[in-house]
Amino acid sequence: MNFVWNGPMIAFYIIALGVLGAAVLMLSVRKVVYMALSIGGVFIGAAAIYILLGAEFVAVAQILIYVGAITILMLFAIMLTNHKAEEPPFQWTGRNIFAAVGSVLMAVVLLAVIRSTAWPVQPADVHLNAGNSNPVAIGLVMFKQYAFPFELVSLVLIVGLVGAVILAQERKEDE
Amino acid sequence: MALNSPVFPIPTGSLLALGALLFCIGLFGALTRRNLIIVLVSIELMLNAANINLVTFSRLGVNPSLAGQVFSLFTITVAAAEIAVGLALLLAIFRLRKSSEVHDLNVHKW
Amino acid sequence: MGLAFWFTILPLIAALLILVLPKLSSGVYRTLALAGGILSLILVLVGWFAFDGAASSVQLAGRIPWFTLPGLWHGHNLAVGLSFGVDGLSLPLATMTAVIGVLSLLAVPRDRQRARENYFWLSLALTGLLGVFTSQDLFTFLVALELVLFAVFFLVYLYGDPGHKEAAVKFLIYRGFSTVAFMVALVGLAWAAAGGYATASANAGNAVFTFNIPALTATLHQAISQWLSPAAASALFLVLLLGVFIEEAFVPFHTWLPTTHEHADPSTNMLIGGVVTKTGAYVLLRFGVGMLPGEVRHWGVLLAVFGVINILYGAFAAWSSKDWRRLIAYSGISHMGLVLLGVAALNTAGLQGAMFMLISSGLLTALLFFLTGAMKDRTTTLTIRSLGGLSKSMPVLSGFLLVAALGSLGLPLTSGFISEIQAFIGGFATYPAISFVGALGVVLSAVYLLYAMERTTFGPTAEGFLKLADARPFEYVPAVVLTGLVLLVGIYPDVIGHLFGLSAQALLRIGG
Amino acid sequence: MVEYAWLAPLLPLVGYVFLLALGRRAPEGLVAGISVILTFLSFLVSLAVFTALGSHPDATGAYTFRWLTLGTHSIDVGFQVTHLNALMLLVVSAVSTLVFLFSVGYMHKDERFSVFYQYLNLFVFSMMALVISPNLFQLYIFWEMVGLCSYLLIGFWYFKPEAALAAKKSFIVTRLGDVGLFIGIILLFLSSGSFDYSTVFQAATSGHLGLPWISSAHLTTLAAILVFTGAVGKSAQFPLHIWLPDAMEGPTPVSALIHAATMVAAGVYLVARTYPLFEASGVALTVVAWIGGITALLGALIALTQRDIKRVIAYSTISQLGYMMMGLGVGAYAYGMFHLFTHAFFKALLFLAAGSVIHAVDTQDLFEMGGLGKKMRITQWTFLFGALALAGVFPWAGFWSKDSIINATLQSGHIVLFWFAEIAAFCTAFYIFRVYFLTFHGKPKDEAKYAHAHEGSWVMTVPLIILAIMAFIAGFFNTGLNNYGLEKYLMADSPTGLIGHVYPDNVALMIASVALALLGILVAALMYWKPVISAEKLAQSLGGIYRLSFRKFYLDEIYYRLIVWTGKLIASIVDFFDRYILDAIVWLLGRAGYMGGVGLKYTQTGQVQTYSVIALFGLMILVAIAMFHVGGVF
Repeated sequence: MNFVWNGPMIAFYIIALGVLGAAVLMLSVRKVVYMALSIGGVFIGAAAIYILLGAEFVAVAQILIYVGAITILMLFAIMLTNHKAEEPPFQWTGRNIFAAVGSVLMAVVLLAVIRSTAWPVQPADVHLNAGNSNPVAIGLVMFKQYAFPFELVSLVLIVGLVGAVILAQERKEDE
Repeated sequence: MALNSPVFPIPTGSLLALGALLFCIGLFGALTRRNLIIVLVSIELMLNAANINLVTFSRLGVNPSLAGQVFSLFTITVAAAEIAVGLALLLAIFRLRKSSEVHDLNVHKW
Repeated sequence: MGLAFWFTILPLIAALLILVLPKLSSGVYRTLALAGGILSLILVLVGWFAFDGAASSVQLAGRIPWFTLPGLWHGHNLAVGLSFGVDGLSLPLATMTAVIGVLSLLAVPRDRQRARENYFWLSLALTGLLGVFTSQDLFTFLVALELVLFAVFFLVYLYGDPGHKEAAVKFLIYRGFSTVAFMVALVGLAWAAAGGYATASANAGNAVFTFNIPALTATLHQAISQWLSPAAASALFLVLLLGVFIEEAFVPFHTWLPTTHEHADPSTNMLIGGVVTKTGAYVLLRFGVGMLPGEVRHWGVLLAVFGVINILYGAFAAWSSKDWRRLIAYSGISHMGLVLLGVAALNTAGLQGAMFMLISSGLLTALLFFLTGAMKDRTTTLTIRSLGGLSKSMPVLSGFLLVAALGSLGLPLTSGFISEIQAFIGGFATYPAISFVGALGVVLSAVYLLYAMERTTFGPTAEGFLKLADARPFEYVPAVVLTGLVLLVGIYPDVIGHLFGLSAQALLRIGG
Repeated sequence: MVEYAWLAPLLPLVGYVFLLALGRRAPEGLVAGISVILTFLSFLVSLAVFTALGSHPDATGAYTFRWLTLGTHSIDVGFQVTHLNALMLLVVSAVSTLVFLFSVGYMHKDERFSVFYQYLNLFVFSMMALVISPNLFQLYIFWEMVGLCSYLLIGFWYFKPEAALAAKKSFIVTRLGDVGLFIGIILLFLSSGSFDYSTVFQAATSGHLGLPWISSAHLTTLAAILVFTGAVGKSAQFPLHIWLPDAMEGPTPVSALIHAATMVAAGVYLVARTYPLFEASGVALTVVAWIGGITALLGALIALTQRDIKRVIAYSTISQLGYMMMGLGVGAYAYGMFHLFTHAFFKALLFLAAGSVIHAVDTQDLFEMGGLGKKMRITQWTFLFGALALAGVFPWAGFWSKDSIINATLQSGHIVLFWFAEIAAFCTAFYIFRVYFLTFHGKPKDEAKYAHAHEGSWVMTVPLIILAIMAFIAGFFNTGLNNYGLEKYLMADSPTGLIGHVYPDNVALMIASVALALLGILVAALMYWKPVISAEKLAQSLGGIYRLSFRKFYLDEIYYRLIVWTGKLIASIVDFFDRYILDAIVWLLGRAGYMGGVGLKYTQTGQVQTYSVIALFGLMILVAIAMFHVGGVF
């Protein structure tokens, strides 16, 4: 495989390194709050990758929902629970060893499979959006082809919302 | 590679490898961290990894189409719902047990 | 839609009605269950007139398609249906089932706790049992078998004397194994008929994968002569036999039967002793003799020896039983040994005797359980040692008990004798020496039954038993009906004999 | 008339059904009236059949219809009247009628009076149906039915534990023999293809009884001995005689009818009915003769010392049945049946007379009676007639028939059996007169019982008188006076006009026999009437021999140890095996499953992450398998 060092390529590697770095950081810091913050980096990096891949709408949605909502939500949850909580130092217990071995094995297998597969090559100018801008194209697909799943997902959201409210509700002792 | 049609600059394999590594980091986190919030966060990491794959194949798959992107949007939505319910559960559990450690959630022990 | 379909399905409809109806008084459920059972019985009796007694084919058949599994064997689809029908072997057995089913519904006490479940499970068991005897489709057959298993499990689990829950679990586990064995063997047979175990050189091209029992029987005989390897046939037969042994409570897989009988409710016992313990022998006749006659012949000595072991073991164990219900259970095991001997003989007399024995043992066991149940209501115990002199306070029940005991020990003019002599005629024709030993069972049955009678109805009456009431009017119904049938079969055996004769010959002719 | 012979058994059956319908509380008069009248009608039918048949060697076909199809064979039921059957019909119906009449008085005020007559009617039906069976199958059916009636009637007083035990014992012991009969008729059916007498006999005599595993000659012997086993059980022959004395627990009329005159004679009838089979196998006939001879002697020896009046007569019955068997066994077919005929009357008489005594004094112990002759004149005289007939004193019935048998035994060359018979004859005379003297003569031993003793009403005395007359004249039916009519009548069943052998009268032997009988009576008189010889001293001086007789040769005890005890032992072993080995294995299997579950329980830590790690490794293993299966990844 011959690597062509062009702009998107360089950008991709930088972003990828950033994403992986943030992920590793998340697992290596001990204060819960920092972890929540570092995951924000991962989300943003992922959004950048989406932009590189021409999925602008997904990238924006990623930033809005993950970075804007979920990360903040987590911070709130941390505040509401034990905001001084610290992850105890990592110990090489049996389970953790197996978890590590398993994860590494998984990574090795996945990478090996990825490496050994001949991936299709696509030209640079594939017109996914059929002439429209990306959000419009997605909107058209979403409301025509995927109207029913879209409605179902909205149902899931409603149920999730109601469920979350009920679960988080303060209960009286005798109930 | 024919020069008259320039190929997409980022190789598929690299994108998938990023997803795979991210997934494995998330997996490791979900399996080893003791704080429930971090476990949830790790799961989000894994979902993100999956999303990267979806979007990659939407652009670089055998038949490029918007389906991958739409699907990743769905995933994001479901992930949002999931994190909402998960955190609500976390609150409820914390209130009950005064702890947000996975280790203490062992009511299903024999 | 054929009669057989309807009389099989009617109790199920009653059961479903009981299930979905709102909470009502137990009388309603009783009426519903009885209505289902009696309607079914009436249809069975109508079936006797609609049945052409001169033909040995499946009649009154009804089938509704259920589902189709596509392309299971060389592009052939496997069509599965709810398919019911009767032949000369099924019709008397179905009749007996319907009769005993209705009577055991009648025998449920009116003041039963959780009456709804009782009637529901009983009706379900009845449908299952009728289904076992009338199924013309392997799938339906296995479903019916499972239905029986679970319905009876719940009947034993919910009602009975202390210890009934453990007994129910034992029942479930044992019979569960037998059901699995049947499933393996029967699906294996269907597979074999389709050429599943074809040897390389043989031509199984025109074989079809079917679950239809008559079609399967016909194909299997072709298969055995042409492309089924003997080792595979033997293996299938042995698995089937294992299932039969467990299902039929043959020694040494019998211990579930006495335990279950000892703890279950009388109405449940009537059904178990009367019908549930006859399904295994039916499988042996229908699938063993019907589909693999060569294997029955090949393993005949084994079957005959086990038959005699059962006869003697059952008799000796009954002799040392301290409880009437255990005694009846072992006497049933002894009877079933005779069935095994008759089947092993593989001639008309033997098979006919085995079929008669199924009916006879069913009726007599049900009668015995009904009567001992009625006695237990009054005396609160069935320990043989603590009874005595019951003739004084309840002459009618004692009289019926005596008839039942005498029938059970094979007194002529009862159904027991006609079954016994035919099975022995068959046995002596093929295995004289083994049968000679088995004939000892004739004496032993007299020993243990008369011993129990002597201790129960004869002798001085204990103080507490003097004031007990005799049979109540509604108790006459089961007693009279069952005794009447026992005597009917004993006095005029050709009433079922010509059907059994044709079936036996049909089985043998196919067996060649 | 012969084609209406089915009426004879049908009438008692009608009586049975009628009484059953009337219920348990029907009035005594009605019950007894119906029963006696129907039985008497049955007797008239039998008499008509008997005379209509004449002594022609034909007109004895079977009337049958198909009962059950068995493959290519069919089992028929129906009836067949041969000369032998006709004679049996006559005996059964005559004795039944008299016993029915007698029972009206004997069972008076019993709370189950109606039930008693139900059972009796059922018995008479079964017995007659047995007698006129056209084949072995129907014979076996009614063979068991009479056994059932015997069981029911012995246990009639069910509240007495002895009666319950005796009923059970009688059924089981006879069933032991019945199994032999059962197997025998099955073998005959299998080898000849039919249950019909004629088919079987034809196959047996022509040597065509064939089964793959046995030759025709051996099969004939085997089947004949098996059939004879049934007869041994039913006719209380050694070694299965032990049930009959115990059967005396039943009401005395039952003893008279079933356990003296009719049912126990069924065994003799069976041997006679299947005589061609026995003749075809010489061995079987010898076995019959020896068993009969041994039984005759054994019964007589035991009867010498018994204290219970009914038991003495019961052993006497065993002994007399032994004579009949011996007669058949030595080839004297006609004499055996002749003795059956006479014995039915005088033994029924003895039992009924004994019943009359028991009814009067309410005890069965001989040594509590005495002097009853003064109060019960009719009973005394009729008993004396019966005793004389039994002892074989000229010209009472027993003399003619017993002497014919003894004569045949001697003439056919069975010297040992002859001496058995003679010794038994002497004992017979002694023991029956011992009973006679102890009961009717001497001083009353129990004043209270003596005081309320009285003669029964006419229903009891009339049967006694009729039977006494028969006990006197029955013997003349087969003497030179009527040209040996009975003999010729019976022989008419055979186309050759001869079954077995007949022998000319032997006057010297007759005189010797009568002398022997008179000697026995004399000894009895010297011991119990005019006590010249002390019975106690004699008993003491005989010591062991006396005890042996008194304790019935310890046969009951031996059987108990040998058979019952072994059976119970096996039963307990089976029970133990069932509970503590088979069920224990099952229990262990269950336990193993349970313990496995308990062990695996501890893997359930409640830690989701642990589960996930395990799941991950499971996934990795699957992936590994898949990768190695597909290959090409690394």
